[in-house]
Amino acid sequence: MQTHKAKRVEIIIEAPMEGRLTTALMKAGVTGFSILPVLGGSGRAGQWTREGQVGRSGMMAVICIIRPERLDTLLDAAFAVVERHIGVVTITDCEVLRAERF
Amino acid sequence: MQTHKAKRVEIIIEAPMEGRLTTALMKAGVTGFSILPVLGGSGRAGQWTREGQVGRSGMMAVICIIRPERLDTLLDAAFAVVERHIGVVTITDCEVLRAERF
Amino acid sequence: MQTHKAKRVEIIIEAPMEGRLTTALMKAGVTGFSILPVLGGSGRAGQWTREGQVGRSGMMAVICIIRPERLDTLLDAAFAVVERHIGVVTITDCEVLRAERF
Amino acid sequence: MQDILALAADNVLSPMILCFALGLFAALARSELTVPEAAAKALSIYLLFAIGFKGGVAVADHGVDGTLISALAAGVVLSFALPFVAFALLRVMTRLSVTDAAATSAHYGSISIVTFVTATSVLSASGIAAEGYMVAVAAAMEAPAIISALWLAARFGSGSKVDATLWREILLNGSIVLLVGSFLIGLITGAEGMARIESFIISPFQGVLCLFLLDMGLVAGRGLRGSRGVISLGVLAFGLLMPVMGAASGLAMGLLLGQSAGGVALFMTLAASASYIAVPAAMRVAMPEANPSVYLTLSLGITFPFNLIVGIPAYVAIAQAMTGA
Amino acid sequence: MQDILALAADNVLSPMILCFALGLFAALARSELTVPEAAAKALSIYLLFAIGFKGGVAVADHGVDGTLISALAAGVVLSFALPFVAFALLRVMTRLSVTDAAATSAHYGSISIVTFVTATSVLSASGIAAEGYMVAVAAAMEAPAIISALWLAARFGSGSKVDATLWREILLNGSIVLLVGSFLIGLITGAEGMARIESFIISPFQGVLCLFLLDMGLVAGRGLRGSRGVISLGVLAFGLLMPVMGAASGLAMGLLLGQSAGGVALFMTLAASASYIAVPAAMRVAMPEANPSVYLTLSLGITFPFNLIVGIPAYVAIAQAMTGA
Amino acid sequence: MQDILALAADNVLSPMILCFALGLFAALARSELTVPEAAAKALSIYLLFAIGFKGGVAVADHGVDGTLISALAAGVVLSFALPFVAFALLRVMTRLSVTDAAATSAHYGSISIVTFVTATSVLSASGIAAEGYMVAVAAAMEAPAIISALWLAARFGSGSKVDATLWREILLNGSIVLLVGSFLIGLITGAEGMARIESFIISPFQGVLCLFLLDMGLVAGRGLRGSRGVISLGVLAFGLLMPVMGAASGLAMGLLLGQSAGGVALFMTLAASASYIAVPAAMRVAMPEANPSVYLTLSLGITFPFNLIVGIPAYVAIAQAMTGA
Ligand SMILES: Nc1ncnc2c1ncn2[C@@H]1O[C@H](COP(=O)(O)O)[C@@H](O)[C@H]1O
Ligand SMILES: Nc1ncnc2c1ncn2[C@@H]1O[C@H](COP(=O)(O)O)[C@@H](O)[C@H]1O
Ligand SMILES: Nc1ncnc2c1ncn2[C@@H]1O[C@H](COP(=O)(O)O)[C@@H](O)[C@H]1O
Ligand code: NA
Ligand code: NA
Ligand code: NA
Repeated sequence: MQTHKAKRVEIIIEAPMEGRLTTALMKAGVTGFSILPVLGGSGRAGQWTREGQVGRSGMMAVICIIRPERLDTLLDAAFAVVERHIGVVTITDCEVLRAERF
Repeated sequence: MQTHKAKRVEIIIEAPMEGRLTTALMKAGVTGFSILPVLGGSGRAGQWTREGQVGRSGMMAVICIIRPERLDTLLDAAFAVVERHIGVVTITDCEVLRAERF
Repeated sequence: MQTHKAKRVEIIIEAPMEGRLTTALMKAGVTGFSILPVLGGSGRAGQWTREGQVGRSGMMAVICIIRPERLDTLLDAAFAVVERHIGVVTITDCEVLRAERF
Repeated sequence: MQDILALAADNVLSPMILCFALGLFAALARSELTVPEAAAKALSIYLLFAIGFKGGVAVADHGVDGTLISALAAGVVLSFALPFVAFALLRVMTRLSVTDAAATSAHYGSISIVTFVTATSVLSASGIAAEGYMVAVAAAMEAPAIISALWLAARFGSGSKVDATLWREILLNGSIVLLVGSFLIGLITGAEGMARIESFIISPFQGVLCLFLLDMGLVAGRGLRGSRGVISLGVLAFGLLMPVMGAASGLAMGLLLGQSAGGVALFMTLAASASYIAVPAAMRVAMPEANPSVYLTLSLGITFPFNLIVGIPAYVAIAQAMTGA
Repeated sequence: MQDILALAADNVLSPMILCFALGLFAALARSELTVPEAAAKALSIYLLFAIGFKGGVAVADHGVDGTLISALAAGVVLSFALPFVAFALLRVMTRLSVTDAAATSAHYGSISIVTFVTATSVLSASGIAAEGYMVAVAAAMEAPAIISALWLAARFGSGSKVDATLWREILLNGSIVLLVGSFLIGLITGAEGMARIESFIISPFQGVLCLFLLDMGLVAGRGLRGSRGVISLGVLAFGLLMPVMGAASGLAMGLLLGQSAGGVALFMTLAASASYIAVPAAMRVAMPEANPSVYLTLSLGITFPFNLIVGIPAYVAIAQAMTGA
Repeated sequence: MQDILALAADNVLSPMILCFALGLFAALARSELTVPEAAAKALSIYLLFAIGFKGGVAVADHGVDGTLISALAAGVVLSFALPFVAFALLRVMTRLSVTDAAATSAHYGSISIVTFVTATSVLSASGIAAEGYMVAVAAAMEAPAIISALWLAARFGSGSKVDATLWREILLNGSIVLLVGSFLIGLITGAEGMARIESFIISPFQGVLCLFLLDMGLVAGRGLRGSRGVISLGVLAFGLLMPVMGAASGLAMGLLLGQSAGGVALFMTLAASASYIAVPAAMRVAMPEANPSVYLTLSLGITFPFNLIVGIPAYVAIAQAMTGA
């Protein structure tokens, strides 16, 4: 089946920053993403679980599939938001079906 | 540690189609997959969150780890289901432990 | 934007084993990971959904982004835990922003 | 007329409607107030179970009178027929595509169980009795409209595939099974069963409905915010006219069947209301090309609030006037 | 005998059991009706808290009579002993492997708190009092069976590793902590505490139990659908015979302790019931090679419905007959 | 003094506080007992709705007396002022950075609605009336403290960015909207509205509060376990001293306003309590460099239990003594 090269960007970010991140992405013209819940984790700031969170804020994972040539726009937009905040940004090479959608 | 080449296929699809997709996968002999919840997202049809959904249907992410040689079977089966529907299909190269399980 | 090579390890494991896995990871010095919920899936032991689970235990996905040179330590620690248990371990090449965090 | 206005005013100032308004306001003001998905679903399970059970107990108490079967039949006929009315209106009043119009018409033939629940609560607050079997009629009206809509879509152009799985999903959807199941449980256990769980399903009912309508307001408001541009003036007008047409057909049916004032009001409410759970899910599978924003905004953002605030009190007053109660 | 049948018929036609049946039906008919995970867990927290608290208040009211300690001891002994019975029966009646048989036996030595809760609700509906401390006995019976099962597995071949973490998880599992904790809170705050939260934990109790059993029916039904092929005739027979054996041992214990009719019935219920929450989780960790379909289908798909529908009314009637109440 | 101790003892042995203690114990003992996130949020929606509605109905009943506006103003002033006290104390008593001290001070100027709810439940259990509008004061006190903290942070060094979005998030945060909204609904529907949903919002209230405090205990305990090393002796002392300072200011304000014993007690409670929902979320956005462990452990792990167990009964007794009630 015909596939096309793309990038998969996964941004793990604090829940209170999610709206700001997606707004920044939309402003940068990145209109395709999906948001997955994160139940817990560990990082330099220690271990946490959603159950042990006040207000159960926690973190979210935002996944964007994007054409390779648009990656830098996306990373710039994302970086401006996460810069001062905790969070992880990873980029993976991938293939997609139906490239016209991206 | 000994690892083996495999493909990671991630299919983001509307919740009402999930059962049809997994049935199609099983019929095509793809018996290994995991389903993750998606809380919200954005695409050509605009932005959505599960909280703003009636019946809270939303979308799901189906992840299949599969041997490279079985990829096409999987994609054909998946494509037949998602064809007329919204959704995203991505394929990533990966390595797995315990290849005998796939 | 400046990125750095890393590995993305995804471990899908039974919920009752989650605490043991993360403890083992921490002991092996892997202090960065995120845990995502899994709603259902299928494998050699058949199909399941969280809704049809007693006690709704189900499975979890643990995601670790790690420097390539630390991968083997991680896999050894993870393997010791999942060895006798069901579960899937996949490794993907990726790039990260802010490498000093890993 | 004055009575209708008084009742309407009374209804609008009830805690339920104000909770709905609060939810609408919060969503439109972009407050992050949310009712968790699981909690909203739990509330709806409670409401469906309570309303079904009460209906069953009422039928067990008063016996099944002759109108039960004919009411069920009447409900099915209405559900089949209303999509044709809706489709015709949509094609005339709006520029929606055949697919969008057909998908929307299915929603208006089917029913909104929350609108129904709110109507029963308004009736019981006013001390007006209604036939207990109306919950069975509600269940019977959920699905037939879908068949009409699929036929319309096929007839006027756009394809659609409906497999056996979809039929099972529609006919055994959660709310039908729960409504009919709890109705039967109420019918079987009768007054004795009621005595055991009365303090669970009667006393807190209206309070639970308040919180549920708060959530409905939030969802409807978020939907409206996301749908700017989708709703033209014609579409808006349809969303207000169609429930009136539905209510009129319901009124005719209820009077024809010789129902009580409460029964007639509920028939009007069912016919006037539009589905926003079962039918949208079915449409996503059967007619994926139809735009969900259109039919969701119409049924949930326009017709649902209209029925809640203006419709129900009017239907109750009209039903009372027409049955001479 | 006639009394037993009458009571059984009464029980089967209670809203609780019919709700369970509705859930079973919906799951077997593949309806998508579901109770959200969080809601089901919230319901179970409510039930555990209410039952524990009530037990504590009852003990505070009536004072602790001499049988409390001996009842706890008796429960622990039963929980240790029953896995040996279960293991022997399984090896004789079925072709299950040693591991599967050992894992299953742990479930039958342990208890199902929902079965216990349903029995208390049947008792209170029949106006039969029971010793309040039986909730403490229930908590005490959760864990010992696991030790027996691990010993059986080790003795007859299959290895298994149990670390300190697992012991903490078992002994401090959510339901034990909540049950014992709320029992103590009831004991400390007594009638005064009860007065403050009575309308929360007494009146809605049976209604909440209905919705919870609806969910149990759904889960049990989905489990049964997924387990075709796992359950042979021998396994099925074990699932029906074992609760009878358990109930008999419970009866003996209860009579030996000189308990009231209600207490004896609850002892029978505990011994007859099989765990499906705490023990399965422990087995996934300690004996991962054992097949969960086997023990879950048995305890939840066969023994749980058996106890609910046939068992409990029989145990109550037998306990009444044997204590001369 | 003796009265205070007696009341305190009574309060400590109430089911609510014991539930909190049970949660704390379970978390510290690393039991896996958890209340699902959705259930906890649903409980908090219930509590906020009930308390707001009751307040509104009380104001509708008794009329708005002159103190309403002045009480709101007093609350806003307190919320603005207390962060300065807190910041000064923190800089003197601890080695926290400017950023951490400023972020923490915002929490202490703001309020904890659960502490407030618990205080109202203690008052109503003791039959002490309070001004219904205090829920509006509670809502008004949530946000101003954030402004003071941001000013402090900017003034003493660490930058922070606050955009319009953040202000909207703070002012329209879920609990403010729900509290004010349900207050208004109670005000509008009055006694009639109360009659319709009384059995939902009055009778089960204390029981729901029990389960909610159980969860608060679990969350506070898990937070404490994860914060070893963060809390120095100075920080701990601050967490106990600051609520006393807050309560003293609240006392002064309440007396100045000429409020009833209940109103004064609630003013003390509000001023003594520290936010752990709205303010932390705002701080993560505005001052991401501040360490959340510090302010969460302080407000939730130290000050919240202190207020619950020691504070509230003392505030009630002092308010009674000082108002001569
Ligand atoms: N290496 C990693 N892999 C996956 N997730 C991570 C990693 N590091 C941090 N995280 C996630 O990001 C959160 C904050 O990380 P940190 O800023 O390092 O405290 C953690 O709690 C995890 O959920
Ligand atoms: N580029 C993308 N990356 C990640 N998720 C996407 C992307 N595009 C679409 N999605 C997801 O698929 C849903 C439907 O997309 P669409 O069909 O484009 O409206 C969106 O709401 C997202 O959840
Ligand atoms: N190939 C696969 N791809 C993704 N997830 C899998 C795969 N195989 C197994 N899983 C997940 O792991 C669980 C246990 O697998 P198994 O041990 O094969 O029964 C399944 O229920 C799935 O959730
Ligand atoms: Na209709
Ligand atoms: Na047992
Ligand atoms: Na304060």
